[in-house]
Amino acid sequence: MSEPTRESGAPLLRIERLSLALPEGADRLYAVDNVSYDLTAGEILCVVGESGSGKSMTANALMGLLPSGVRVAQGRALFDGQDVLAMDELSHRALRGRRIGMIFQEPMTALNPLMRVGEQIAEVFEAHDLLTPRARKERALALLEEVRLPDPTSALRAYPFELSGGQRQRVMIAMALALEPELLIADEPTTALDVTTQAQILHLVKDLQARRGMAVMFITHDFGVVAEIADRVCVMREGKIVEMGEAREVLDHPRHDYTRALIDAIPADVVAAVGRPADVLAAVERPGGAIPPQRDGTQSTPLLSVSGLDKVYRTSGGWFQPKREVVALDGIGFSLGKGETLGIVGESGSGKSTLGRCIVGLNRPDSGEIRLDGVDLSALEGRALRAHRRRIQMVFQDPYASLNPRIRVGMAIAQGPIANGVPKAEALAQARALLATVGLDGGAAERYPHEFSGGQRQRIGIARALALNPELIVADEAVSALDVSIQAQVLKLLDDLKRELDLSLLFITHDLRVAAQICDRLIVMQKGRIVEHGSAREIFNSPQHPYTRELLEAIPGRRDAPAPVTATAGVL
Amino acid sequence: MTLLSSVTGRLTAAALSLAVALPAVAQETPSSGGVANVAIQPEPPGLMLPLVQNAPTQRVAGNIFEGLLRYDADLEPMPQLATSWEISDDGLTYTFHLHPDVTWHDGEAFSAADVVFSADVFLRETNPRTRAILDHVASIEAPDDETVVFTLKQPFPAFIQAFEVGTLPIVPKHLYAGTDFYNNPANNHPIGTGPFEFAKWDRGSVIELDKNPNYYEAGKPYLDKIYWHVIPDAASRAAAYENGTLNIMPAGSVENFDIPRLAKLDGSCMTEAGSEYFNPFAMLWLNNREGPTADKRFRQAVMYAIDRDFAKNVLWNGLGKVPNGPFSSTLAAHDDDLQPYPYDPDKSRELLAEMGYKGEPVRLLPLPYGETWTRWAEAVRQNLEDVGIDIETESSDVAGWNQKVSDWDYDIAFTYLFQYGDPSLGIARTYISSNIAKGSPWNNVEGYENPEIDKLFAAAAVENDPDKRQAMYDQIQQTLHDDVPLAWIMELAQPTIYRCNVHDLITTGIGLNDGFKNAWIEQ
Amino acid sequence: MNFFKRFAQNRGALVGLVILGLVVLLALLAPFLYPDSPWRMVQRPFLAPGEVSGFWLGTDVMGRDVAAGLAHGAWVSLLIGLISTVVALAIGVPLGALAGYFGGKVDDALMRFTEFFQTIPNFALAIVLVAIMEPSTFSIVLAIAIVSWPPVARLVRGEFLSIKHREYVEAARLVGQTHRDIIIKQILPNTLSPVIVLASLMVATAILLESSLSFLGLGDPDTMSWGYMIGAARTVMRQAWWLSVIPGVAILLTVLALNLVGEGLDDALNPQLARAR
Amino acid sequence: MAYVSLILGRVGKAVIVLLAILVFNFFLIHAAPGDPAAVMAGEAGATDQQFLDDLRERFGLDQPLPVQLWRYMSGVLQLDFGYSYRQQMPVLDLILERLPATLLLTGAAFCISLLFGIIAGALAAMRAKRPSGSIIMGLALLFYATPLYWVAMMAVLVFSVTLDWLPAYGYSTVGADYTGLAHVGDVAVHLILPALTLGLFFMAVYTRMTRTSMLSVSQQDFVKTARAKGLAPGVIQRRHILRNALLPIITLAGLQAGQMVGGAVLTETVFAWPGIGRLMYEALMQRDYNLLLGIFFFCALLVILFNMLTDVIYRLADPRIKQGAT
Repeated sequence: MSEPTRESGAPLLRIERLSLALPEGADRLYAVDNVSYDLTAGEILCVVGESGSGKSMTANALMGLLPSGVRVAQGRALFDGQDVLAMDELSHRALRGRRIGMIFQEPMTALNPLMRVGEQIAEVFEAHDLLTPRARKERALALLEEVRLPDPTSALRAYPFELSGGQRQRVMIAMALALEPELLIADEPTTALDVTTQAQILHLVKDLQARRGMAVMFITHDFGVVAEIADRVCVMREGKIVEMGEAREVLDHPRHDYTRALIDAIPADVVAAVGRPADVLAAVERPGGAIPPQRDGTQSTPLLSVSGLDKVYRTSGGWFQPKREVVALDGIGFSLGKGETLGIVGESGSGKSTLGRCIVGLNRPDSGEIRLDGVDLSALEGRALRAHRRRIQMVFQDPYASLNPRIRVGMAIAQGPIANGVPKAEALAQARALLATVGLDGGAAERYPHEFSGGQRQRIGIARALALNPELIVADEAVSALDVSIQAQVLKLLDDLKRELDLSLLFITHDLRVAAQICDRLIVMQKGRIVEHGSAREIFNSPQHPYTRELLEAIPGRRDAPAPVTATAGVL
Repeated sequence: MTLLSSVTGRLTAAALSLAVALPAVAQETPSSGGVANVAIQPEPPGLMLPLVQNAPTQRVAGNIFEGLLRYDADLEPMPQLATSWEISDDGLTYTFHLHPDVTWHDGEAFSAADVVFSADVFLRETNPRTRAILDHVASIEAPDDETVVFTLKQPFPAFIQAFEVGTLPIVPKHLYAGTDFYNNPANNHPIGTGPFEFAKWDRGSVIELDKNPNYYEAGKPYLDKIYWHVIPDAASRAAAYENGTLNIMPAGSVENFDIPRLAKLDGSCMTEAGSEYFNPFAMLWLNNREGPTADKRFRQAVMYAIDRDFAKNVLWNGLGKVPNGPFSSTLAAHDDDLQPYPYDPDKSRELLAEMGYKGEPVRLLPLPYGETWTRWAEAVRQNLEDVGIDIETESSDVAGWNQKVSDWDYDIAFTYLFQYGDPSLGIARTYISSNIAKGSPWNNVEGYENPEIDKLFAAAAVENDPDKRQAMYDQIQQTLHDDVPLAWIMELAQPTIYRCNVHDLITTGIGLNDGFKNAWIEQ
Repeated sequence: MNFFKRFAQNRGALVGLVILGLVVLLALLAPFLYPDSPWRMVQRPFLAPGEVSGFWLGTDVMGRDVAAGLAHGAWVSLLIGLISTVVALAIGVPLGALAGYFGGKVDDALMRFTEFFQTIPNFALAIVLVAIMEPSTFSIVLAIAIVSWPPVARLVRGEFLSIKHREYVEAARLVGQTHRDIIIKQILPNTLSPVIVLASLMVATAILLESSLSFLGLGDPDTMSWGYMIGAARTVMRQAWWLSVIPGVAILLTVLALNLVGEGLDDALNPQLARAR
Repeated sequence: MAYVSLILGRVGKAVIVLLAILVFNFFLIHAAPGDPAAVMAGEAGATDQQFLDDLRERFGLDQPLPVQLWRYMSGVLQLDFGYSYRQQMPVLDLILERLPATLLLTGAAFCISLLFGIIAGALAAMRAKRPSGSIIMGLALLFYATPLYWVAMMAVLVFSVTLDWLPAYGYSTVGADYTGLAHVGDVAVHLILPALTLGLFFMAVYTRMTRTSMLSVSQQDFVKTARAKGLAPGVIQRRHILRNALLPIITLAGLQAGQMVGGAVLTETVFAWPGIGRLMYEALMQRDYNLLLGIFFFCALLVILFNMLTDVIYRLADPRIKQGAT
């Protein structure tokens, strides 16, 4: 165990001309192409990029976690002067956990489901032959306290599934910090979390880093997060570094177009962004698109009105396990006018998706009314229901799961009309036209979904929803799974289509920033109830409910809320 | 002894007679002690011989129960429970004098009352074969404790053949009189007078018999114990004999293909003796009622088509005998002059052409008694297909076979029947028209009706004059030979394989079923 | 395209495919190579392989040509394996699909039914069925199918349960496709790859099961199958080893090949796992 | 309290399945050609109508089928499984006499196959890319593909007849009358060949399954976590991968343990093991309806018990289920 001998000021980590080769047949040669950067002690470096940019690969290489098939083609990664990539397994293992800690994106799967939390933390000491079993336990408890887990004593004895996502991520952090490593690698540690939790975790990381003086390599796709914690930023795209520099510098004066696009996609000030998707897009696409007129939803005739909607999920328990009940909807009521966009915002478990599913008819509410043009849908059956159902269509969250991998895109779109009696040839022709409408060429109809990117698939999903000429589209987290730059494009498409076709839009999202860009009115949900309801502008400017305020404050990158003007405001 | 140990699978008739003469040749004095380990397959359903007539039951329980008589290789009566007997000149009265010092295994004394109870009450109720024989009997009486008198309705010369242990086992009256025979607790622990007592039965594994210390024949039995090993797989039985676990393998314990090999092992002996009384006779039921088999020419064609010598040599390792007609060659009434049907496929085809057989499918039902029988059915099928008969094999288990044969639902079916030492006991039943009835696989299943044959069998059975009787039997054999009511394919050999240090294992014509009272093991 | 490439990269799967191809070829060519009935007794019994020219695999207990039996047996064994698998799929796939798709009471009822068949020990049930229907190719195929469909139903049900909540299925529901169309067009094609893998293994199991039944004497007496050959040779194993070894090896190779192909299919159809191998 | 009612519900379902199995098999068996009376008459070598009628009356077979079913089922509901026609003993006695042998055989085979299968599978997974891993998988495939009875025959030939190391058949040495430890040893020696033969196939199954399962678990995120901690590969394999990989194997093993009991017919036949599988085959052949139904009942009961046991073990192994999470 050599004590760090590096002279002060020398970087803790130095990546030199690193290239990681992808296996044959991949879409490009290198996952990481000739990348160099430094990281000094006490510094937080954010590695930013969209999916496929290779941003996590370097970290994985450092930890010896490269997926099979990916290999180091050239370069070095000097940690404290030693090339980690050239190390033998034993010395590398001694480094992992001890001097370099790592936390991962998915707190749900990153912990062994069969081991108690305490054991998993103690394992870190065991791996490096430190402490007695008893002392390990004590340290584990101390660590859980340090990461501010509520009731650390019982958490020690808990299994991972008994903890929430945020709590698990805290456990992960405790584990990574157990041996006080000099370098902490955090690979998208907040992406899978709710905003409020994300804010807490970011705060925790920053706090711990400051107290311990570690170096942190923070990998993210979100410039909001960058703004929140980074000292320095390294922006990656397709395996290459496009821009690197001090965080404030990059945020304020991005030199590269790509960086700018990423930053622009995230409105630093949601209030300023309200109802301005076209503005947002201006940075990504060609400038254009009129500023939408301010509309007030209450003025239009209600297309959809919902009242007294209740829904409780009951699990019927096997033998030994009791029945469980989860209240998903509790007395929900609202209305949606023609041509209006209503946002439903809430964190996971708020019941927002259940609401959407009830409205399209995928779930049946326990009680309450859903009226479309005055007709109560929940009272309809069979043919009549089907006839009404086509008037409400849905755009789904996951662009990968929402298209049948074995059905050609054209057919996928034409299926609806065919099922409703349109002749096949006609339906297919119509599908081609719709593909053009959503910005894809007609040849796309003959291809299978896997040949398209996520954003393109989401366009196909929108085309499919449009095929039946619906009056209302329910978009359930329709852009959440997309990269930020793509998000903006899809949002714009939705907004344009809505206007062209005079559609109503029910936009369900967990992301206030997204909601801000497209919604006329907002509903904020928490635990199955509507806690706040009003025009987007009202809600962002003067949130009434504490929960809404909490949500708003948690938005990363929103500095010193509610003060609206910051340095970044200028670019918007 | 040494002669026998060199005997191979191809035992000839000469060797057979040597084997029978074995007790006379043996010079050594029997010594007591030793254990017999015998294969038994299938596991008997029960050991109460008078109730259960199954072959393995007879084999095991023949040591526990006894009949009044035994029979030598020429089927002449020998004393057992009866020390002597007289038959009146008119053939109507049979008087038996019983052994005076016999006790049951539970210590009770044996007496003539037990014999009367067994024959007149017990067996009449429970045993169909004995019941048929006892139909000839008008009365059974015990003038004193050591004498039993059977009075017949008319002369029935074959009656003296009916006193072996399997046909007329003596049951303890003191345990069974007045009870429900089938649910008597004694059934699970049978009490007899025989040389061995029931000791233990681990179902699925082994049946244990102990020496009867109070046996009335002084010094006998010699063996201390008999273990009957239940091993369902023939190859496993062979392996057990080879490694010395078993020392006696009754006929049927191993597949025929394995017999020569086992007989050739060091210290291994084989004998065909002991099958004289039962003399199993393999045949093909040919359904005389319908289909091509109803035509006599077709049935003859079958006889010509089947290569019986091939079956004997290949399937039965040369053991057994190709019969010349319906009577087994060991029977006194056998007509030696009858010429067997030769293997002559051309003649067979001729007959088929003559009758106008057009290739109608004919069903063949094999006997589900193991590999040899399956192979035999395959060979017969091939023989018949070679002459142009279209055969469909119908496979079935024992129950299905029974059902089909009993219900006459077959065209050609394999079977074998015991001869029981006399044509009137073992043969007439398959040819006389009064015996045509559904429900039994052992009667006139083929549906052969010939009034002349009916008359001849009836007359021969009660004919006291041997010459006249023989004349009738000759005529029967000739007629049946021409009519081919069924196809006689083989007189089966019953080879017993045993370690050569076991002596006097088989001393009667009933073979292993007669108990091991004389058997001893050279120490 | 990708699928074949991935399959071809798996050496084991290729070897399996080659063996399987040879067996199929043998089965197809049997009537031409050995036009005579394989039951015909053509030479002295118990000829060792190569002892007499023209009988390169020797003769059996009754002087029948082992090579002829092997060739005709290939046909029978493969056919029984294939047909019983097809029948089992025909029972299991619809049941599993309906149970998984409709869930609730339908699922409950169908799964009780499936459980019922799984509660009776397979081999015992197969024996009883064959014994009751009397051994014939038909009864053997049916019995094998009846005991082997429950895993199919369970697999398909599981796949349906997971796929029916996929968004594309829900999209199909929203556009008003009928249940039948959703089951057949949307979900079923996406369950096929695990079913195909399972089916390839089921063919192998069926061949083994048939041979076990034959061993117990419950084979079709009119067809020469490999199981029959082993069963018939069992009693003469000591005198003529080749009689049980040759068909034994034939079964082993075929089952082996089917398994290799199955694994290859599994790898090729589930590329995610394949990479780990 | 909720648990009690859940268990009761489960038991109730099991009882219904068991009764359904009895009814199903009742009709199945009666559909077979021939009846026990015919079989017994056939074996007697001589018979007449009176004999058959007597037998059928005694067995109650002269009654219409529904009456027979009613009588049988009402007996079963009072736990009376009737008399074996053929063996003239109560069915329950016969089965209970044979059951221990079967449980011993299948239990031993099960443990052997599970233990060695998992070890071999784990080794193969850890050496997935090395020749030794391929060899293990090759062997597993070989055992998987070899007919069981063929292995049994060869094993007897080699180890009993040729080498004379192990007894060829049976449950214990006949006539030895060992007691105490000697008896245990004797039975154990007899157990080796049949248990190995029976276990071999399942061992291959578990080997393959363990390997696949481990390879798929090794892709999961928490394995990355474990590596990031700096844990040694052996610890990761054992503590993290294997433990999680065993969960699906528990399910499979539970299913198969039940199946093994009734599936040991071939092994029991070749090795003359006095178990229930053989008894079943014999009862079937002899149309011993009551006995056969009784055996089916007990086999099904064992399957159900094993399934319940599996559930319990699964619950112990996987904390998520115990607490009602998914």
